Amino acid sequence: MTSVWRSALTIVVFALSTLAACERESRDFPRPAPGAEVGDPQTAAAMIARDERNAYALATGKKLWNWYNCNGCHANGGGASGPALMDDVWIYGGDATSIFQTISQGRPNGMPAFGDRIPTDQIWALAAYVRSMAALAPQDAAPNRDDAFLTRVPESFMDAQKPETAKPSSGGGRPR
Amino acid sequence: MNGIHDIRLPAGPQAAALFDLWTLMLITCTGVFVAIIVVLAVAVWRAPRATAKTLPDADAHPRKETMLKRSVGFAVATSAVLLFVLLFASFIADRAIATLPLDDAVHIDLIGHQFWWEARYDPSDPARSFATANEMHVPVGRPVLMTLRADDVIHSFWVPSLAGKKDLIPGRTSTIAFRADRAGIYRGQCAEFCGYQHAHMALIVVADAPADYERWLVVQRQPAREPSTAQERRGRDLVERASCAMCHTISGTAARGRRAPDLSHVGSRSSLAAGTLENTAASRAHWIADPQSYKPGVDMPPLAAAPADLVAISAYLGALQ
Amino acid sequence: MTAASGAFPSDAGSRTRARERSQPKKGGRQRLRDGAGAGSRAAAELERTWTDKPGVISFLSANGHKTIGLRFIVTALCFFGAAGVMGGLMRHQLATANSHLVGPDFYNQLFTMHGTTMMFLFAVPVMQGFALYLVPLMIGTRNTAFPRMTACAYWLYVIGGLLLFGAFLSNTGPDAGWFAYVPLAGPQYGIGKRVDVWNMLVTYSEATGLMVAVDITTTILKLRAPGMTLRHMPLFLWASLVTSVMIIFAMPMVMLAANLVQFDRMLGTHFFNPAEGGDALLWQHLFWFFGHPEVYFIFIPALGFISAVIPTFARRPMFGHDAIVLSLIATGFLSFGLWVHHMFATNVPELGKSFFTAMSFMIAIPTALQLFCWIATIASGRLVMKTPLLFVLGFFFILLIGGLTGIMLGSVPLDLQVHDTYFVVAHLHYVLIGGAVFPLFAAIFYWFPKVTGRVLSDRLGKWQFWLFFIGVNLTFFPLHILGLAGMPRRIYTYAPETGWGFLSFLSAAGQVINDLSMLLFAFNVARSLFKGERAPADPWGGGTLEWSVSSPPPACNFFALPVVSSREPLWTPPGNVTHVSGLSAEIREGLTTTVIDALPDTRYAYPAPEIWPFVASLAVTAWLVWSIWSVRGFAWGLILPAIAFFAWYWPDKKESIEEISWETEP
Amino acid sequence: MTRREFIPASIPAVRRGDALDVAGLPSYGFAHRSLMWWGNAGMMAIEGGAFGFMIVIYFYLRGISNAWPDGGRPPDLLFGNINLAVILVSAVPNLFAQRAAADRNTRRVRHWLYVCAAFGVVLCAVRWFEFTALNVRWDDGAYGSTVWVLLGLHTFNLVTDVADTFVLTAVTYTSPFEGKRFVDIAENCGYWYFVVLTWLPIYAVIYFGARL
Repeated sequence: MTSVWRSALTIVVFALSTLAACERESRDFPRPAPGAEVGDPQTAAAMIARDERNAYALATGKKLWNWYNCNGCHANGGGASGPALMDDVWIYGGDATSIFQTISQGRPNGMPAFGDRIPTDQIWALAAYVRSMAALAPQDAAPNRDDAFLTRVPESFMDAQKPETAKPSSGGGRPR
Repeated sequence: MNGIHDIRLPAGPQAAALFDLWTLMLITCTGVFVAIIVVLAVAVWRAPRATAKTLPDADAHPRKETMLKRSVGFAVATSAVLLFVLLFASFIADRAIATLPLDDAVHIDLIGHQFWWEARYDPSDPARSFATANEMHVPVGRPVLMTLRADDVIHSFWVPSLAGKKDLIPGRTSTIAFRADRAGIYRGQCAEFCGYQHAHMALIVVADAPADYERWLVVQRQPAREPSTAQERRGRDLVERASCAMCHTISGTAARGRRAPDLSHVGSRSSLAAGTLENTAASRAHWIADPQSYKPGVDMPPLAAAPADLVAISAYLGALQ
Repeated sequence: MTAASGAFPSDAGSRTRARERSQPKKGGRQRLRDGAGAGSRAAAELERTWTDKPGVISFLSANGHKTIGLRFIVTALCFFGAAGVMGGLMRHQLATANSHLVGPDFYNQLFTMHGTTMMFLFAVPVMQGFALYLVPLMIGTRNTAFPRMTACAYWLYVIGGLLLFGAFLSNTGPDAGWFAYVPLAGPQYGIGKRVDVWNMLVTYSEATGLMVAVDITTTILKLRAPGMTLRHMPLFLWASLVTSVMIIFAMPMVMLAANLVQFDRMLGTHFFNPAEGGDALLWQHLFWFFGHPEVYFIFIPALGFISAVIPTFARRPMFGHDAIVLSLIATGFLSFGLWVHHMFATNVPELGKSFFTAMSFMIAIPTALQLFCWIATIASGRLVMKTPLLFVLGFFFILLIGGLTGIMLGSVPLDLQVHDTYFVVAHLHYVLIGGAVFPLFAAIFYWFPKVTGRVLSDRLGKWQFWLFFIGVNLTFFPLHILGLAGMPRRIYTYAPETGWGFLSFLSAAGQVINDLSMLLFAFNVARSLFKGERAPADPWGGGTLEWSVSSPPPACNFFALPVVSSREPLWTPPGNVTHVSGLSAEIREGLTTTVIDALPDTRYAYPAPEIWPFVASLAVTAWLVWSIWSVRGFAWGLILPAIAFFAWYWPDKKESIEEISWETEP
Repeated sequence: MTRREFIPASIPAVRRGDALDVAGLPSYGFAHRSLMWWGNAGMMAIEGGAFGFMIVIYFYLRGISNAWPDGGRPPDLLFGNINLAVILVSAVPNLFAQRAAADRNTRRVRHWLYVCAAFGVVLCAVRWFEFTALNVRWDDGAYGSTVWVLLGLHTFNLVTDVADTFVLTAVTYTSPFEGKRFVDIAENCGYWYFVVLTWLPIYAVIYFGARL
């Protein structure tokens, strides 16, 4: 009968997770709002809560990542002229607020400031997606592979990165 | 944004052939339907009534049975013949559609996006090639040969008054040819479910007299018109600086995004957002300020800008004839 | 007629042989065997043997075909109600232009859930439920061949349905359409877990369908009463048989296909990814190769209902019985050659398209043949104008319209215009409501007395019929015209300039009338269950075996298995052998017969009720749910079902001892 | 298949007045006389259907792609051939096990089931190496996905039948042992033929579909 208890448990877990799913599955389409105070901790917390656990926001972030040609420098997070983002090394911090600031205000040695070019909502989505590239966002919300030539391990089954652990990882799959 | 959009109002040879086929089918099928229902009604009306207690006649009257056999056989034979006739008619219509003469056809690449149409004219010749969105002009009397591709998911090209459907499938290229024989505005709409805004993905096809068409071509091939007033100039600067330029192209300006409709001549179009809004100064401003309230799920983000700026942008875009 | 008497020699030799064989092996006590009619001691013992004990565990363990069949029917009708509510919501969203009742996100979930529920959770299960309930009664046996597997199938079906609705209520309802076209349902555009839930539901409901299909096929082929040769099989059984065999050949396809999509989403495979050598069109081929026969899984059993109701209410055997059997089989075959007519707008080769046009026209002929045979039967019969017959007449009217528009859709060029417009919506609702729901109500009114022992009110039934008939036509006929006016399917709103408002509003009004008639039906059922008039064994004067037992039937169905010598055993004088004797009354025993001419072959000990089918369904659930959330779960989760199924198979000592004492070696 | 299973259904049922006494009928029968055989046949139809569809998919994708296998090398033949040889030989002990079951000889049944189980274990091990010798990952492209799923489907059948064999072997040690369990054993052997036969086309497709 062990299997009974295990299955019952799994069903309960599923029930709970589907309730949690409300925030993973919700599609909140951005409406006009006063631009978020960058770095303001409340905003950061709110945005992370909204985007990192939200599949639609992460997918949007991934789409924008391609549209705005982040690959140009950060080739699929693998790194080229810009640093790699799939590994666990974060020069300017791997938390959402730091990433937000990196994108909006730019960083020395090449990272341009996109603050007045990209709306705040989209920057938060991008930040959330960048975190999901390193499996710092919840896996069940992270995007699956693209309908394109597969160039990297899908975010949804990347091995989780521990920002503190120092050794760079291949990302759990074969880099192409 | 309003155009003829009806299978029963054909404006081209193919739509006409299809409408004839439809009429034939309708008449035949109605006839069959009426005949069968009448027979059934008479049968029910003439048959004697009984109750559950009535003894069933286990083996019915032999003469009656042979009569029934004959009539059923006759009915089946008749329906088989009718089906064959319809099948034949269907094949004829098929040929009529397939054999559209294609000499000096207008070549257009149509690319389906979530949730808008991108049309590239003269794709083979970069010098004369240009792009427009959600509104195509075609010359009356000349065949149009369209190459269909999809950028993201499956869409379907369908202008009922001109021709049947053709799907735009990612990874595949298909073609469809049609001809408009009467000048007019024909509305089409995406016919394959493609996501949140499948409902707001209209395509306006304007059939011009050849002369008007040529005039339109000339205008479209030119780069975007320079702003004339101060307000328009302000609008252009805003467009170039703000997020618009990340996705939209306005030829001859710093806006070179490739992900959204080409706005070089947006002022000349009758509608915004794939037939969602009429193209007026006010609706442009509203759309830019809050697109998600008109098309929830569209990729266009709201532009956080002061009303005056919105008006300026709207004025500039309106001037892009 | 004399097939029975001819088949069973009565020579002394075999009698003595039989007697010494029938001696019990262990402990000399004389065994209690059936054969004596109702009221005897054996009959009482049989009832005891076949009645399930009270209590939760035995509720979860029940495997009697009447229990499971009824559970299937009731559950499916509940899903029917839920899906109907969703349909109503959609019609009211579309009743006015630019309506804001629901947004696009929720609307997409709505129509996906409506289609998925109607096809996977209502139509097929309800038909299989009727088959499970009726087949053993019609072939004269006491249970289906694999009752535990069927019980397991039921639990899978319920759990799958509940998971789907749980997901829907927590905003994880699938939103890519019941056809789940890739790439919209693929890994990139099918965002979140919504499509995963859909894939899981498909796996569930197809597994259910397949298990039940295997059960019904075996039951019909091997458990028919002695003398019920293939020629003596009632049409309903033929319909069930054809459907089950079709299911066995079509459903593996969609199960496989849904899993391939799941692999694409979960493991990063590339079946449908053009950039890596896959193909988006492949999915459409796979889905419609199943999806078109699916319509016939729903339609053919309904034809079975019609062919069961008409003879009873026309007081004569069905005219052209053999022709109908042949056309059922022909329909079954042809339905596998139609799938591309759902894909005419894609760029599949033109020649192929014409072939599929021809096939689509051809399948109309067997259906027409049946139609004419039914009309002939009615014309040459004496009619009992009760509600079931009324629903059958409504079926003729509505299905005919659906069938004729179907012919239009089968033609490539015309389909290019009306494909994916509301014309198709109208067509498919005329076919499925006319072809399945009207016969379903005919069947419910016809067999309700047999199942519950009470007759549904005929007056309320006629009211319900007329409301439903008017409502359906008012709801769905305008959609034809909307399609011609260019209204595409699956749009959540439209602009007033399109001029689609008025007809959409009519349609919404018709929907309200449908709701009324459904409420009336619910009231009728509730009322009749308590104060409906008591039903005798054969309230309609039907001719098939299920009417030979009391209403509701005893737990063992037949105190003595019948021996039949004709197609309507209750309408023809019995042969010189009327029933079977010598089966155990102490364990659940039945009789297997030969496939073609139904000669007695072996005695067969039905499995006793067990909790394991239920446990196994839980284990499978654990596996599938786990596999949605992690790749590892997909591999390791398999251990749970394995454990459950082996525990299920492991012999139970007490049961074995009992059965061995009844054993006779071949 | 044994002679015994082909004995036509003799009818020891006799008339007693208007009743048909079936008390003398056997309580189980082999081959198509047993319901288990029909259920098994149904399952084989379902799985055979799935295999067939998968092979169709393989050639459909092969037909539309311009490189097959795309980029990589075709799978190495060694383990595939070993598997083919072993699985064909395994049909022999399987046949004896089935005979023994039909003769209801528990000792011989056990003995041959052990041999079958051994073969099964060997085959599973070889199958593991086959996956490593495919020279492609399931997410390398449509080709990789197809061969992995094709091989995976057959592996699923292989593993389940081997597991069944173990369980049945264990069941032969339980007592009392009903005669109908012999039918289950015979049917399990029948299913093994299905595993063997389906391997032939799948082997051909996986190993030579990428070479032709």
